[in-house]
Amino acid sequence: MMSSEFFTTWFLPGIWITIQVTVYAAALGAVIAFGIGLARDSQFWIVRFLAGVYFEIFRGMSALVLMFWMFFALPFFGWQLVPMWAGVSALGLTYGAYGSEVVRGSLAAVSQAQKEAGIALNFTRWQRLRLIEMPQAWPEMVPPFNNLLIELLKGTALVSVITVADMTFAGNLLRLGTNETTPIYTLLLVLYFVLAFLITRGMRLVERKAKAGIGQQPEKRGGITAKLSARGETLQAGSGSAGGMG
Amino acid sequence: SRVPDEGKVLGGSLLDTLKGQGSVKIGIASEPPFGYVGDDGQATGEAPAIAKVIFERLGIGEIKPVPVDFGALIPGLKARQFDVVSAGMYINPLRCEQVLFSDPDYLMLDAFIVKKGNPHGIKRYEDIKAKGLKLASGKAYAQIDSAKAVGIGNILILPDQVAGLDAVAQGRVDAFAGTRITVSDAVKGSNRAEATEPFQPEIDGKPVYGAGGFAFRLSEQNFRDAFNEELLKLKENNYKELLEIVKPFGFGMADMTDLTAKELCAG
Amino acid sequence: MNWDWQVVDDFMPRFWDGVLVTLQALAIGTLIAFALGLVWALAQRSTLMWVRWPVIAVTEFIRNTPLLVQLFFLFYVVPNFGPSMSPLTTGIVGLGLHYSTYTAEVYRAGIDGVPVGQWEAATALSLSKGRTWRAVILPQAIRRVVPPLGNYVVAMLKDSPMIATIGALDMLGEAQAFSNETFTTEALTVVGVAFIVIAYPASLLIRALERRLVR
Amino acid sequence: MDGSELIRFDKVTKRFGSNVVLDNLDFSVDSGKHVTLIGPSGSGKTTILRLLMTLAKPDEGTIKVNGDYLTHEEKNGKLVPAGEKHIREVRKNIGMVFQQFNLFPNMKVLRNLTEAPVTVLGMSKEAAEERARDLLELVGLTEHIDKYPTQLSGGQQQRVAIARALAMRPKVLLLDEVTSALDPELVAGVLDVLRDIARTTDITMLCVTHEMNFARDISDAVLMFDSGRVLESGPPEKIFGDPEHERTREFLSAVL
Amino acid sequence: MDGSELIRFDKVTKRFGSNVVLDNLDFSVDSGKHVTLIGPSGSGKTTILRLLMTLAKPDEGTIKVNGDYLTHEEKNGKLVPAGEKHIREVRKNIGMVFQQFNLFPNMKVLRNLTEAPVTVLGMSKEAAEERARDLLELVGLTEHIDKYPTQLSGGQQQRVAIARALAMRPKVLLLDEVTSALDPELVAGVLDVLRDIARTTDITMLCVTHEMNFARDISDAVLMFDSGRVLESGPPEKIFGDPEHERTREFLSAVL
Ligand SMILES: Nc1ncnc2c1ncn2[C@@H]1O[C@H](COP(=O)(O)OP(=O)(O)OP(=O)(O)O)[C@@H](O)[C@H]1O
Ligand SMILES: Nc1ncnc2c1ncn2[C@@H]1O[C@H](COP(=O)(O)OP(=O)(O)OP(=O)(O)O)[C@@H](O)[C@H]1O
Ligand SMILES: [Mg+2]
Ligand SMILES: [Mg+2]
Repeated sequence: MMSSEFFTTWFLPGIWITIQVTVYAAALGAVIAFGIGLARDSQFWIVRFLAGVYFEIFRGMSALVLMFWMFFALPFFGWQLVPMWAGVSALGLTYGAYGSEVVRGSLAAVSQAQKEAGIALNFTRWQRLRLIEMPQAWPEMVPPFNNLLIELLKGTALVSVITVADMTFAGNLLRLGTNETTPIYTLLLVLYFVLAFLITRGMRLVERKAKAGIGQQPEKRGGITAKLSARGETLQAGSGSAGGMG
Repeated sequence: SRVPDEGKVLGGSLLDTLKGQGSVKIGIASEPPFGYVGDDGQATGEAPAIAKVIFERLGIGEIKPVPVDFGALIPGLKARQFDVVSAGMYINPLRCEQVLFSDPDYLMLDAFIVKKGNPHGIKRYEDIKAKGLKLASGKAYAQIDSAKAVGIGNILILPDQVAGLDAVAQGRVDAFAGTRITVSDAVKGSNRAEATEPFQPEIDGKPVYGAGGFAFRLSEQNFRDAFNEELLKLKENNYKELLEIVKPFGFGMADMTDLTAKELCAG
Repeated sequence: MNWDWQVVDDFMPRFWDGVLVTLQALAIGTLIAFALGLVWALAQRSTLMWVRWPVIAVTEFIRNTPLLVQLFFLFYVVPNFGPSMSPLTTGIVGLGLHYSTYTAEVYRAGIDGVPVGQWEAATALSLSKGRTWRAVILPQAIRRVVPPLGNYVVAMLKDSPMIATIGALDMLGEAQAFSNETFTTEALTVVGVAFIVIAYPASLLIRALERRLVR
Repeated sequence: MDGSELIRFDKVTKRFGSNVVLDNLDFSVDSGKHVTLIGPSGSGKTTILRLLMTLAKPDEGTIKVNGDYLTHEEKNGKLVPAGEKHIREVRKNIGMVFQQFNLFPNMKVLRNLTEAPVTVLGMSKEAAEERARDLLELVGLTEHIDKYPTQLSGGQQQRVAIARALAMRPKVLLLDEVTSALDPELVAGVLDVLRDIARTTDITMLCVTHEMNFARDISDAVLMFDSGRVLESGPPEKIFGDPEHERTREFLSAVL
Repeated sequence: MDGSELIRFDKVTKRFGSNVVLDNLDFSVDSGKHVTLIGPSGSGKTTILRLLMTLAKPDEGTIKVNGDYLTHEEKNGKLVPAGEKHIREVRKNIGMVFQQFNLFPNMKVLRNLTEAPVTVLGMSKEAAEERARDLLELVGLTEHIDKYPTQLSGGQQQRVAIARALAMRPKVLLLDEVTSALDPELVAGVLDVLRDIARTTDITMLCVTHEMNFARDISDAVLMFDSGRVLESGPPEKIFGDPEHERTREFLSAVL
């Protein structure tokens, strides 16, 4: 369906770009998720307010529109982003907003009693967060983060629209060069599915470790579908606000 | 990062920079035969072929293609994602405000992709208007303006010529407008669609020339002039060298022109 | 940078065209997603293995692959062996199909949330299968599914610009075409703001709905 | 009608995994009788009712209701597992009231009572509503006819559930600890209704309860269960007054 | 050290909404004493401990611990609400053991005991671990040092929680019904540990408990609460043997 030259010059690097965009955007998203997630419960109202505004704006924003805007409109404001970074930023900013809801929700779910036990031992706010609340909230965050990560992986296909040569972009190039569409798009879909599968398996390991870290056994879930599905809380972290990602 | 400054040397020093690094990034739009990525994964097409020869002569050995959407060519150029647009982009006054054009390396007529046998007898934009047919064209194609000028509203904008071919073959639209060669290339091997005779579009009685060239940033006048000089040499001896380069892509004597960017930019 | 209101003014007629397409895609896409999702959810509970497994596999696959590529697939590949649809129709079908796999999960959770005692009571009254579903289970499941379904409508709104890539000119498509023709960017900014302006009240609405239903 | 055998368990065994819950159980209930099942927790009382209601299937043995096999059909003289249609036919003879009421929360009280008669028995809507009104009067809830279940107290809900089961005119009414989810002060009202029904109708009742006084009041026979077997059975005076087995004595002294 | 006033409540009022839980309460505890708070449910015992632990703030009045105001600071001769820093300084004197243990499930037993001494008191890790080992020996759990809390029984968890509070070397130990979440057979072990501590250390203990025998054993004084006031107080022999108030008598006869 494609020549080996095409495969090595465009398609293989495309897979690599997709992975890179996923990783970078996930890293940015994670930083934002924790930053904004914590800020939304800050003791200072102004911090809470600004974090809330960030959350509402980026949650309401279409990642594709944001990407376009960063790519085409931002330069006119005097800033220029390399396409890949425009894509990474747009994805990171958006999914970071969803992630902040996960962080906030999981932290809020840590029992009040644990927080009080921390006060009784005279920990500072920050120490309580670092030593008690975060380690206990973390295992709760992993499954919704997995869902977000898969949504993010799917979102990376959008960068092809702003000319980042990811695997979807390579697929389009091949279509235009050869008008041979069926095999390439089928392959693309399968590849994304495989990547999603790998992410889910990876996150299961993370979850198992996280649970072991607080002395819990992870519950067993069987079947390939259970491992892959965006099931359960999802999205719907915080009654589904993060669920409304897509 | 900040948008780079518009060059410190009057008329730009990009050529020297590129010579120094020995490579140039060219923006292409995945539109056969002007510029596209072939099955072998290499950039090819009329414009990249010309670029290869000219840049070689300017002392730049390597060409790095950057394929983007047609609509992203000018923004991409301005944003320095590549150094020159090498996509056979039509030279028109509106675009001349945004970029510097080389002199055109071809002059091309428009044509349509229509259903096999051209059941509606479409020859020009006016026929489509008169018969109330449905027209499609490509995103950011210059053909859209010509079509609008004769009063065709509601043009279906498709991502590219391949989508156009499908749209016509599947009866979504009656015709897809593009350049003569885009059109004839797209229908190659199709048994459901064919290309119409090329024609010269007009707006208000004045011919609209579909002449395409290379585009440079407004600040890079020196680079453009050097390029023009080499292009002119290719056109010597009745376009001998130029013809040789572009023939494999379906271009012929009829597509050669002596018009200049200056004339085309004037409108 | 220089902001030109004149450009915004020029863009407005096309903006409204785009809004119309966006809303159209959203409305019909939602209908498809809601209806098809229910079909998936019911099929996933089928006692017949050869119904259940293929449906689970297909929905998992669709949910875990990008909508964008699915749109390309529907637009460029499907016509080779199946129906060929206009860009807008393709976009609507793509959106609806993709989101139906999410709504299927929502329905599934909603149905699982109906206490098992309700099934048993229906059996004890000899209600038929169909009647049990229609009169007992689904009416109760619906309360639980409305808020998450609403969230997915907002999510779908945010994904709707993708249909521009196959030539259905929604808000973003119009803005992009306009920007390409005029070499301006105001239109993109307008559309960006429009999304927030539409999505924020929508999510407020859903949160209010959620509070009312989940009491 | 009285006197004929309405329910017969024939060598019924039921297991959950390796846990044998009913062990080769035989017993029968005659038409029109009120039978109470007592016994320690986990002895299999609920399981018997669930088998009768076809909410669970026996692993071995057969159950007959009103002369018909419940989960089996006779075809060409052979017993084969019954089809859905046959089961629904036999099941029409049986009504059940659950510990947790299980009213349909999406229907008002009236429709809870009319839904099944109309769609299952094919009664006309008017006839069904007339009967519903009668039954609501019987359970003393006429004024709540237009409310949703959640607007009623637990005791009221349970009375509606009893009326709902009766609306299907079953031959047998199964009652599984119908008062144990209720606050103490609501128990009496429900038991009164059941006493009324036991007295005024000829419906056969199979009752699991921990309310021994109630059991003594209404029962024609009491069956004492232990570990999935009938330990002993007899009229209430006998079982409560002078039980044969030490185990029964123990159990009764613990619950009375 | 004994004898000086370590805790003083001065006209402390605490309300939740319109519910006045502590009403203008005055009382003090001397250093080294073991004081038990008793009283009916809802009388405000837990609230007192929570106020001392700064988990809640008084609406009126002041609390002094070891001579310092707990939630207030003196600035230019005026009492102003205290900053976080001041509160943490005074709070160092106080340790608390909760009814629900509240061990940190993400840390093993050893780290539950060393984390606060190291990060809050700035102890070296070695010193903290050494002390942790001593304390685990005191509560008889040396062999469980490397387990997660979820791997321990409730009684073991509570003993770890006591050790954890002691690891901070507080002057006062607050104990809120530390045995009431435990299965009966685990209670004795925990009480034994507390008796040991009361006997062998000079730590001040403020204890809410329903274990009257334990209270009688270890208390220097017993405070009987009712409706947010101290009804009476005195040595255990007095309160348990010959209470002044009818209310106390009633309460004791109900719980003993
Ligand atoms: N669905 C099931 N899966 C596995 N075991 C079950 C199931 N249902 C019942 N059991 C087991 O069957 C045994 C009998 O249960 P059953 O509910 O019939 O007892 P019971 O006599 O009604 O007790 P109780 O008085 O507590 O209601 C119990 O040991 C129970 O654990
Ligand atoms: N966070 C709170 N919000 C509202 N009311 C509260 C709160 N905490 C305690 N109360 C009320 O304060 C009163 C005293 O509660 P407290 O827990 O101090 O009683 P107690 O003496 O410890 O009772 P018990 O023996 O039941 O533990 C009660 O009426 C309780 O309802
Ligand atoms: Mg039972
Ligand atoms: Mg208390």
